[in-house]
Amino acid sequence: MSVLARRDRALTPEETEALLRDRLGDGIIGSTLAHRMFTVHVAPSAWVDTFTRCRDEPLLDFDLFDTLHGVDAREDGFDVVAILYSTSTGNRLCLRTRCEGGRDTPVCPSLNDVYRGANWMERETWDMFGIEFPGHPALEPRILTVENFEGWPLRKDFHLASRVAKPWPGVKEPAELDEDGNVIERVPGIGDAPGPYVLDEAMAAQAIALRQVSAAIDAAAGNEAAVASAEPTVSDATMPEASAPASGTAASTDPAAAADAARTADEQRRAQAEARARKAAERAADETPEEQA
Amino acid sequence: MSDLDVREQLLQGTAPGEGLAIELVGDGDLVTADMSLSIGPAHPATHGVFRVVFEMDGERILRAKPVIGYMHRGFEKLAEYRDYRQIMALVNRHDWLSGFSNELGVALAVEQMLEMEVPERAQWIRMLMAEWNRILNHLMFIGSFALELGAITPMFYAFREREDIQHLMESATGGRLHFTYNQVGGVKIDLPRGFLAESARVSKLTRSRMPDYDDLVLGNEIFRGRTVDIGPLPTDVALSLGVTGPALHATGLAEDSRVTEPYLKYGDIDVEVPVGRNGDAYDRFAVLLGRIRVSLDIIDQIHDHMTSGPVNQKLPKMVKAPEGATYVRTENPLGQLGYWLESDGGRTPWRLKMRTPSFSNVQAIPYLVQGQLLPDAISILGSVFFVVGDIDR
Amino acid sequence: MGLMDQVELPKPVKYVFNWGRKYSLWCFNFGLACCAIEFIAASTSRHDFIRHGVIPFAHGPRQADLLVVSGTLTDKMAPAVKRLYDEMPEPKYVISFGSCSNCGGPYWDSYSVTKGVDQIIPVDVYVPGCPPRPEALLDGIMKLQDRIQGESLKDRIAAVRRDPANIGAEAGMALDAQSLHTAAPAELGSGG
Amino acid sequence: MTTVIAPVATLLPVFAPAESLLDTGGTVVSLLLKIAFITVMFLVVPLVGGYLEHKGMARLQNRRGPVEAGPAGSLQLVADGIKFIQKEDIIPGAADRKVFAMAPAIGLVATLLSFAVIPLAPGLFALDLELGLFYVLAISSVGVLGIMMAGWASANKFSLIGGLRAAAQLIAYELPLILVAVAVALQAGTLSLVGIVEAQQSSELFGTGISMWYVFPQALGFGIFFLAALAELSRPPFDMPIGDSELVFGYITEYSGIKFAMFLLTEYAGMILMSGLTVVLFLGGWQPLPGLDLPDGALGVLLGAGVTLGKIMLLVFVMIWVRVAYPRLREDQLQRISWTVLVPLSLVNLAVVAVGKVVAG
Amino acid sequence: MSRTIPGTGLLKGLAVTIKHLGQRPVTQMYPHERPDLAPRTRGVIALMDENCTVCMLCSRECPDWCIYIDSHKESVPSATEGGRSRTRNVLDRFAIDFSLCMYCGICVEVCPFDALWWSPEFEYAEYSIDGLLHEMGRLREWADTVPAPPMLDVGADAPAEVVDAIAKSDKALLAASAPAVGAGAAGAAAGAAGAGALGPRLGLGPRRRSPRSTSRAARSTRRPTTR
Repeated sequence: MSVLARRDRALTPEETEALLRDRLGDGIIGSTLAHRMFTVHVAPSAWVDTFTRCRDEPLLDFDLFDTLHGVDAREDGFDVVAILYSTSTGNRLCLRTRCEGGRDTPVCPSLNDVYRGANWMERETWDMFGIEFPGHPALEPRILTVENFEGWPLRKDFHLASRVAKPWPGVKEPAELDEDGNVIERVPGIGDAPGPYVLDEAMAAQAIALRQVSAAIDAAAGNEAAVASAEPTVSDATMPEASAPASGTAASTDPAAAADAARTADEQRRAQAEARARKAAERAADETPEEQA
Repeated sequence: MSDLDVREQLLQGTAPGEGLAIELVGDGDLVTADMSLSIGPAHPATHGVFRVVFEMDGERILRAKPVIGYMHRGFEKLAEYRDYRQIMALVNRHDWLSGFSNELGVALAVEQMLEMEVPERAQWIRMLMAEWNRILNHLMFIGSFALELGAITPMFYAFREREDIQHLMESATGGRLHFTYNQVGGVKIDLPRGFLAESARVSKLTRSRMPDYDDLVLGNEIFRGRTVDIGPLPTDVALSLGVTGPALHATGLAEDSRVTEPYLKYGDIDVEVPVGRNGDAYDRFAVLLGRIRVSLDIIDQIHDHMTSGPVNQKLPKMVKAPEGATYVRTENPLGQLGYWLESDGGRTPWRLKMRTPSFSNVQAIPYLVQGQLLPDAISILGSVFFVVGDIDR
Repeated sequence: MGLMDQVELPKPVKYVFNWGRKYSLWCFNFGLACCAIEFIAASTSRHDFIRHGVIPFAHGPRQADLLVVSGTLTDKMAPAVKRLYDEMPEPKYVISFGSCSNCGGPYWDSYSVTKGVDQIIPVDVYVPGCPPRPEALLDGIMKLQDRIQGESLKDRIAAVRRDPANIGAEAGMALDAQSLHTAAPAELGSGG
Repeated sequence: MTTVIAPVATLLPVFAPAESLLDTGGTVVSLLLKIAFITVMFLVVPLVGGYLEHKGMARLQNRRGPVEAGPAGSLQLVADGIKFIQKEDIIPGAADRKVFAMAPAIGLVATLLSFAVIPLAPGLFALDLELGLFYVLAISSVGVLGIMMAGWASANKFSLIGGLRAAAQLIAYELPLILVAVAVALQAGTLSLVGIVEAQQSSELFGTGISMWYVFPQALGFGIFFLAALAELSRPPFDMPIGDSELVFGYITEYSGIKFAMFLLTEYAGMILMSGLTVVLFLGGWQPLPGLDLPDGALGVLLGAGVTLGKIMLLVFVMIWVRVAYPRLREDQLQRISWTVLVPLSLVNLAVVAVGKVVAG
Repeated sequence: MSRTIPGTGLLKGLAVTIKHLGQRPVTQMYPHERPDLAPRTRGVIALMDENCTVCMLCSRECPDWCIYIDSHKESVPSATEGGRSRTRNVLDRFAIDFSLCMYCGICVEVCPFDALWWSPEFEYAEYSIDGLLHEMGRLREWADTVPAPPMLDVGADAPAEVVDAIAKSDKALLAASAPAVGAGAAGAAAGAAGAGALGPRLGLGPRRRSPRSTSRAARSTRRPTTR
């Protein structure tokens, strides 16, 4: 079969949606055509036979299975997006469905026996989002992350530990000099929220959770005073090395150095986390463009 | 043969270089022993950290189970913490043999969402750099596929060509492997003086050295013996797996998004797609060599079409993609690279999915390796061109 | 190997032994990511680090004494690196090639990347760059060769016996002091 | 019964071993001289061969090869040797200790002993055995044992496969090697290597007075012998046992330090041995050119040695050239070439030589 | 097995390799022969600390968070007496952690005062990782090795400053040469015409570039200021 053989008889997006709607009835919820991409929203119940229909209909003939991936849809759970392409008609169709089971047990039927390519894609979506695919032969073991990795990385409530542990170098405001020229030690103020990006309250929650961990380490490691210099200068170069291990990853730094780093990073973390939450709210309020000299 | 799932747990526990995991099976009179051999994760045959566990009967392979994820760096999560300029710097590190083409995809996706019109000269420069990048990628795979089969020299000749091209691209972009030369509105800075003349010279030099590879590798009887009819891939299986690029062209289907969905200025020049017959290792290699010649022809056409004018669009202080989602597909050297970008209007993307060609191409390996001999399996592994960073992202 | 770490070799013998180790670095290319391409470029015709005695044919860790870690080290790959490092016979050296293996580089905040290979194995020379040029690797190798020339095998192996984890750092301190004042005598007819 | 044999015995010329220069002086002195000769042939010449391999492969690949170690990189292999002495000697836990330790020695000793009969110049050889050729082929086939022992003892899957492959390959290529050697012995009429070289010198080409090297009448035999020699040494394109891209390093995967150096030395010395054998059997040994004879006396011996070593280095270069240019043959192709191509061809070659011998005799 | 005579493929392979025996090796003898590096090569980042006004943009934009800047405020007495004294940021510490840096060039690009430059130097491998944290002094040393940026390609667009400077000078020229003509409208028309007339010579379309945005190309043609 040569490429684009039936380009002239390719269906327009409206015709495709009409064809699918009459084949699947209420399985098709709706469709959007934006940014040169035609998306059809499918009910999870009709997910599998939509794909069988797309593959087998002579008019549609979507034979190339492009991709399948998950998207975090904030409170109402997760979406699964798949993209098909037809080598004969040159059409591309994006199918999107909302997984049942909300945020804690998202479930989406598996396409493994419709397209061979879906096998690994679904394993990766499970590895990244924790979306179950009943009917998939072998979701275990995790395809990309370490076998014993806890947490689903691409969920929005999974936060990157290094960004929490390391204070952001960009936050250092110029220090004032008193009259005889030595630097006034500046108490870290509200504005020291690290990161130009809006990190939400969940970040603060995770910081508090981490604090329980470091408190436990504190108790275990005896009571020498935590040398928390207000302005960590040289140490932050080595800080990333001893960054607090992300939830559960087996970054095999020796425990003593990790505990120590966790304790010295403890004060900044607590200050930053609360500051961040307030700063986020404040910034969202006035949305003034942050001008710089 | 007795049931296979008994052997399933056999495959679980094998770490590289473990002792013999022999389990006596077989119902007939001759009691045979199946051995599971783990190739990788740090094995000279695989380019980088890609592990395959073969379940073998003698030297014949019954089943293969690729184990990936050794190079998973979590790009999609990092992309959600970076603005588009910083993503441009990080995205070329995934398929490290086609750095420029990776950046190009992200730039096109954001420009498509912003409906931003890129100056014509920038489009021609982008095409020129993408084609040079394709030649760099293919030269590397000529060397490494020949190395898989035991021929050392093609790698040395291929890298001699690569050094000339890398020097050329470094004079314009500043980098040898990761160029960071793309920008949302075009390219960062214009070409240095004398670049086009140097590009023509290097193109002529590379074209004059291509016959070396035909004589040294393609025509060699031992190479033919090792690759003809090894691991044939039918077209429908390839499409269902999502295999694209040289592996798909070798099966006989000329699906190349520079031809079917021309982006940039590929519509104005003619792009020929070399095609194989039965998709075996030999055809994949022949298609690779053919694609280098096609890219050289395209580069010569670009030299004639190059126009003058600005090379980038004036950008606002902070590039923000509007609400909504888009999908852009470009023809990467290894296959078709798709970017699914969903943005919530902020400065960082809400979700950036990278549909990489190697991830789908590698899914074809268990199908191809079934029932082959071990040396053939290594030859197939070498002939399905993949980059591990592209698989694991 | 038996007596190597008890007796201090006489000066000329030590010089010849160091010279031998310096110009015969069988290199195991632990190519992980993009830096591996620059490492291969350093071993091919244009830069050809065989000129300095670094032979890239060591296919297994057993035959190698220089491990060049080039590329991103992920947590899933870390045990394999540790195992390969332990498999290498003793007078072994490690070059950390590129920002990813120095301390995580562009993936400093990733959840699956080990921040620097020196968390797992002792590193002798850090080559900066992302990816560093092949000439930077040659520069790193020459710096390593200067250190080997001025090194005492006894201290190195004794240090390994004491604490296998950080031989690089400790030996490093001991060496800088030593290699400073014993200026390396002219090599045996270098160049050619 | 014995009467039948007797006439045959009288037909054979009484074998008088040529006396070697090294036999001068008492038995102890000549013994030391012979040992020195073999040690030089076994240690120094392979190092020159190894250096030629480094530099030759480099030049063929458009690069420069070792430069820093010693003048023009000549001491590279010496540096390797010094380093291998200092390496830690690791024996894997699961390995079969004694067999693991003995394996490299067997290959080494087999090659070492074979150098006893290789003549470099008219008087310059350690021993002139009547069954020289038979002795060399018998001893060099012992090397297979060493490889199989290494493959088994390392308790590593890759080594096991490498060892099995080596066994199959070496046995398969032993046969054509021997058949072609027999054809040469047939034409020369003697099994002594010195005798073969002299036979090549004395035989002339259809009465034109130019001595006929056996490479001309037995060109087919020469080709087969060279290919079989490559396979014996597991050199590319027959290097399946050390197939590095599949089996990491084949049967040598677990070896390190001095044991690995012994395997390396065995390979280089084997290259010199097989090239030397080819030179003696086909390329007229120490004779500079087919018609030209060596001046006698000390100068002749020196020139003869130089010519033989030159021819050996030429053949080593061809081995390197083949290694650079070709990919690796697959296991079954390897076996098919030996059993279905080389063995029949060597039989044909033997028949042709036999007929030639009778016709010309 | 192939259309041609079986042996020729093997012989051609030998011919190709032996051909290279005659050619000169392409090896670059690194320690003795220095590589010829292109001016834009990203080797190391150099700092001209006179230009730095501690705007912290580079440290904020760096994706790897590897630029550490300390500074303090100083009040500067005003030049004219009686004028208001202004406070100025003085740079105390500017360190780049090259073991973390990914050499992406965002800091060099984003710096509005051209304090950061690329230098193609690459020989700074270290025995310990702390050596890779280059302080201000070390970065200042690199500044001496910064090459002049290359001339742009012929077809390239002229940098914005050059365009504005020429436009301004033409306007002044026109104003001087034809003062009698009606000031307002003509001046504007002349200015537009001037710019228009000017355009094709410089390959510049009628578009007007806002002078404030110093495009990357312009800045790269300005050599680093005082040594």
